[in-house]
Amino acid sequence: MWGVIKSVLAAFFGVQRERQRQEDFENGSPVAFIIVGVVLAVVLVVVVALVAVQASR
Amino acid sequence: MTQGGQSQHKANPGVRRTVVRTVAALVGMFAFAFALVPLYDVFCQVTGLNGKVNNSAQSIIHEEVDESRMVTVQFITRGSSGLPWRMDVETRQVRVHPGQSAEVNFAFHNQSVEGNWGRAVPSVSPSNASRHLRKINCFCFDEQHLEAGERLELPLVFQLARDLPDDINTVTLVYTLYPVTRDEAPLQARATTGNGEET
Amino acid sequence: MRKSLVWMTGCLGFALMVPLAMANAWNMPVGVTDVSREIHSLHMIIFWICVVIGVVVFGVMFYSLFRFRRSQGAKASNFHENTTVEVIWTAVPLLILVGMAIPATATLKKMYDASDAELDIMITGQQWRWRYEYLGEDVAFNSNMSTPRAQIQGDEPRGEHYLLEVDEPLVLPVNRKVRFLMTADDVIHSWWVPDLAVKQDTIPGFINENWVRINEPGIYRGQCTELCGMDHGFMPIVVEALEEEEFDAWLAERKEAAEQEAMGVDREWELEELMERGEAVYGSICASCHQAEGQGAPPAFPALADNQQLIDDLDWHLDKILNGVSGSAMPAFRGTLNPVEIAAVTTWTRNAWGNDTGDAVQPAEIAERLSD
Amino acid sequence: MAPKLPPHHPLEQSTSAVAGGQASAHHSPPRGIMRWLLTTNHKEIGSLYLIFSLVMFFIGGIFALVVRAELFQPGLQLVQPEFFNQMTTMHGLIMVFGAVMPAFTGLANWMIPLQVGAPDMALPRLNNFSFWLLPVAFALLLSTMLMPGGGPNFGWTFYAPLSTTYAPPSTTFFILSLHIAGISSILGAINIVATILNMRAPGMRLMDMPLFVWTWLITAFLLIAVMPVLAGVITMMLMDINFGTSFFNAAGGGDPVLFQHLFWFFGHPEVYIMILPAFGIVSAIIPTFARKRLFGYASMVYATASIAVLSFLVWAHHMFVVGLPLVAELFFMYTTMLIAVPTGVKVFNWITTLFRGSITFEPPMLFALAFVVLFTIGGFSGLMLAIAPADFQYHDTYFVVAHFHYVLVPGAVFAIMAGVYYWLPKWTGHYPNVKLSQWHFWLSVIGVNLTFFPMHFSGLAGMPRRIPDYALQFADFNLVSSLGALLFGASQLVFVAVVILCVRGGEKAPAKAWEGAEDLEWSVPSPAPLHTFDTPPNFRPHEH
Repeated sequence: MWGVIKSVLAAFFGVQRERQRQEDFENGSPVAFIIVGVVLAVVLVVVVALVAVQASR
Repeated sequence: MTQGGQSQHKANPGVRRTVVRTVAALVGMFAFAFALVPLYDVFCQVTGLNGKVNNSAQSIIHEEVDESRMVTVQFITRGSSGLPWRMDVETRQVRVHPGQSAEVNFAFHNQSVEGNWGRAVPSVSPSNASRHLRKINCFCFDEQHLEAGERLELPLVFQLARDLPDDINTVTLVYTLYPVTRDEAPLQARATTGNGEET
Repeated sequence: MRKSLVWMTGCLGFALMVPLAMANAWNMPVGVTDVSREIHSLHMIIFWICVVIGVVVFGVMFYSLFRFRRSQGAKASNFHENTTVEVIWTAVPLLILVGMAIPATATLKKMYDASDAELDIMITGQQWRWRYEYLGEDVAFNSNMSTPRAQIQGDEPRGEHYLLEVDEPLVLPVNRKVRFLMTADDVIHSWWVPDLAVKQDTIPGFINENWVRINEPGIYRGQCTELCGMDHGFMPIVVEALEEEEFDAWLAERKEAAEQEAMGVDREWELEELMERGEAVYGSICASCHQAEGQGAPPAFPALADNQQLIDDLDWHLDKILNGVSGSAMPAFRGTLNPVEIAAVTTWTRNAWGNDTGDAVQPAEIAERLSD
Repeated sequence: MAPKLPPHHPLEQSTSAVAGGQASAHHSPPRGIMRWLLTTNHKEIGSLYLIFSLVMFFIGGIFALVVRAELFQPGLQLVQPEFFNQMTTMHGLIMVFGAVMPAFTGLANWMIPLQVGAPDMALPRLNNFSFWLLPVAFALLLSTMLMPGGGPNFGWTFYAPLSTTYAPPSTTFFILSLHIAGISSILGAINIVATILNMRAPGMRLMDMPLFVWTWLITAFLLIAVMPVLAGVITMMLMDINFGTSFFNAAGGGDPVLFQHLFWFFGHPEVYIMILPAFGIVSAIIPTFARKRLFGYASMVYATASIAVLSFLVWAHHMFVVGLPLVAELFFMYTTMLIAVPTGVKVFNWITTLFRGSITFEPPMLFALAFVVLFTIGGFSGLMLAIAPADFQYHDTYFVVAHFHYVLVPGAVFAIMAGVYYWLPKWTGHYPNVKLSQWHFWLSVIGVNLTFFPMHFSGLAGMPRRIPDYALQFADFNLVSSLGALLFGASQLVFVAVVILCVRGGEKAPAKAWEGAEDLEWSVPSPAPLHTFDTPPNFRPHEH
């Protein structure tokens, strides 16, 4: 699970190692990646929104 | 050969599954586009985006009046094309404390020789004040009908919430009168002068 | 191939040199408000950041293109991954952007603080003019482009402020915080004066807010920046910033003039008088759609000349002028022209271009219709 | 068994003549026009898409030249404002929906089956249908200009209420044509997804796919996600115009700004739909001519996915001046700045691929290199536009016009041309004429920069978009832009000449037409026979 999260985080940055992505595409099911991706996207939205709310004060 | 190839792909259950899923996603997204309309309204009301005002009556909330602050509430009335009404407000602005409720009267006058339907559409500036403005009684909730030459005076009862952000010291409430096309009367010739003078 | 490279380098050099040679007329104006200065400096910071990144990135690129040509015997190496490098070139831009976001946020907060204004002005966009109302001062007027059509068509030499001149500029005081309330009657317009760094959409049915505090007296010009139909390119904005005392004097004068005009309502006007005034009103308000000769541009803009309904039915005619036509470019003029202007322009359209009705519509008659 | 399809009327008579030369070894009976109407072959449909988009590119280009000619000098000389607005609108609509998107779909049709080792697209008949919807849609769209009141004149973004309450009567037909074009791209996207996910050669995993296939897979998902939203928006417009609803009409309690939110919720991912496949093409060409593996293949895939996700979170940066609350402005400013990071990663990867390669400058490489440089310039101005306070000065000026034309013309269009030069040997069996290609390249590069670079300055100096006439201080910039546009437009005739000559003859190309090219398409003969990979190829997952 942690590996999936790390990979998706890496995707957000756009940096990934060859070895790691080999593993990603051999082990994890795509569903896990999609779910984690959506969740992390939501987390990103919330984080940015909180920063924006904080900054606008 | 083409046929052979085709039926071969058709038989591929994976293709069928992919197509079913993508079509489901499509239908979902199409519905989502329409769902965005009410979602946007909710979002606007929650965040005060765009100065959209809650169009239903709220109840007054009894909270302690903040005597230390004075906020100016301005009223502006505007007409629009197609509605021969005049809308006036009894006072251009009032000064209230947050938490205090106030009442302001608006006068409507149909200056034509026929009855029409109209609606006053409200907008608030600054937009983030809109969710701190509670309207307890407002003509803007309904469409109004005025007979030819009819006058009508309607109150707006409102309250500014105590949690109105500190940097807001002026709130502007603009009403734009729009015609409501219900049973459209045919355009007819009218008597020449003094139409609006039947009071 | 060597030639290609020289060419490519030349082009890149050109692309980089041009911004360096930027003169004032080529760049964003610094403007005359604190906010406009801040925006200008943000613009210059982000511009130089881009230039620096560009020089580095393109530098490496063109070095590679030059150095590793096969024609010069370059042999390809085989590396294709380096996580450290990749993390660095992800993190560094991220940090630069965070660094950029901080001042941008500060400026944006300033731009959004319209509180404690000393003067409120309502700006209304209308196809294709601006209307300014000094709230609480009983001063309001329309502002139309004053560049003659003959200049646009090329029949006359073009003036210095071609397309950027109006009949009545928005007059503002310096050193006072002025709040703008902005809306529109028909479609979305956008009010922009670069020197004031104010650009705000005006949206029918909704109001927007913006504000300005001008530091230097002067004349500042801008244009509508949201496509709003046929004459979108012809609704300029002119702001005249006056010293405070001059502004107060101007405002008092305008109030008095408005009163004078209101008194004119009560007297009987001659046909010629109405026609003269009406022609001027028509030229500034109506001619952009209904055309100088009243021929209109059907189907969007009906003809007025030889319009039988108009000729036969004064009441219908007045209804259209006073109340407009919902969902078309014809606005309601009941609130934006005064009774004298309405009477005059009605008289003009009923007697010009062969519409010889002989009607002289009196201002008093209009005032009576509009009285509460 | 001939596929049963409703008879369509061919709209481009000339098109079949151009492409008719290739792939003559077809053995099924229909000949002439019927053959092209009924074809289910991915290569033929790919050619149809490409020819269609080339025709649209010229029609849209002529509209652009009308605009540039009117703006050549101050004053109104050639057209009236009303017609000018129709020209800008039609130029935008045709270039976006008629030229760039179909061109990418055409390349996808041709190359994706070849690159994944599939015999055809997964749904060949659907493929035929989705192509033939396009000529119908655009014939309808163009015909609106002949209707009373003229065609669409409200900009390609068709903001309400200018496009609803105040629109010309033909708007209903405009909506219909956009619906048809939208259905066409949706069907195309479904087909591509189905092909990529199900028809790869045995042994080819997702992470073994060429980047063009990857970027198209992600693009197709974007299309499936946002085209229905566009369909929803225009359906709401249709209802506002014809059935008295008030989605976007303030008078009835609606909100014009809602239109912009919905439009850009579609519109921003749409921008990426038009650029992601370009990334894929460039990522194929640069390694080929640098004779070196693409640097950071995995990062490229991840960055593409990242851009696709972020593209849904930035839409309101097109709306910084509509009066969004401060928090919304900040949110969208931050997300927009974030999206610059994965985009930057891609540029860095391409450049590192070049580093210590063994570089040659064939025509596809020239276009790909110009893409990297000029797209990056477009990216820089995009970064500037992301700064919300500064955007108050940039918004809706020629600075924005310069920005998105840098991204779309030397961006998307150059990538398409690079792709065409790259794959022409595979399609026709001949190399394109090098001298003519170089002429085309240099004239295009000079033309593009002459046209769009001065627009940065006219925008900063204060010239708004979409105006038919301008103040005198903008005259010099506009003069240069107009001359550049003429040069760019004319130089595309050279492109047509190159393509026609290449179809007819030229230096013979072997199966592996470019020395450094590695992907599966180079394992079939040049020209590619009508039917390829009827038996799946032996795919050896070469180390990416």
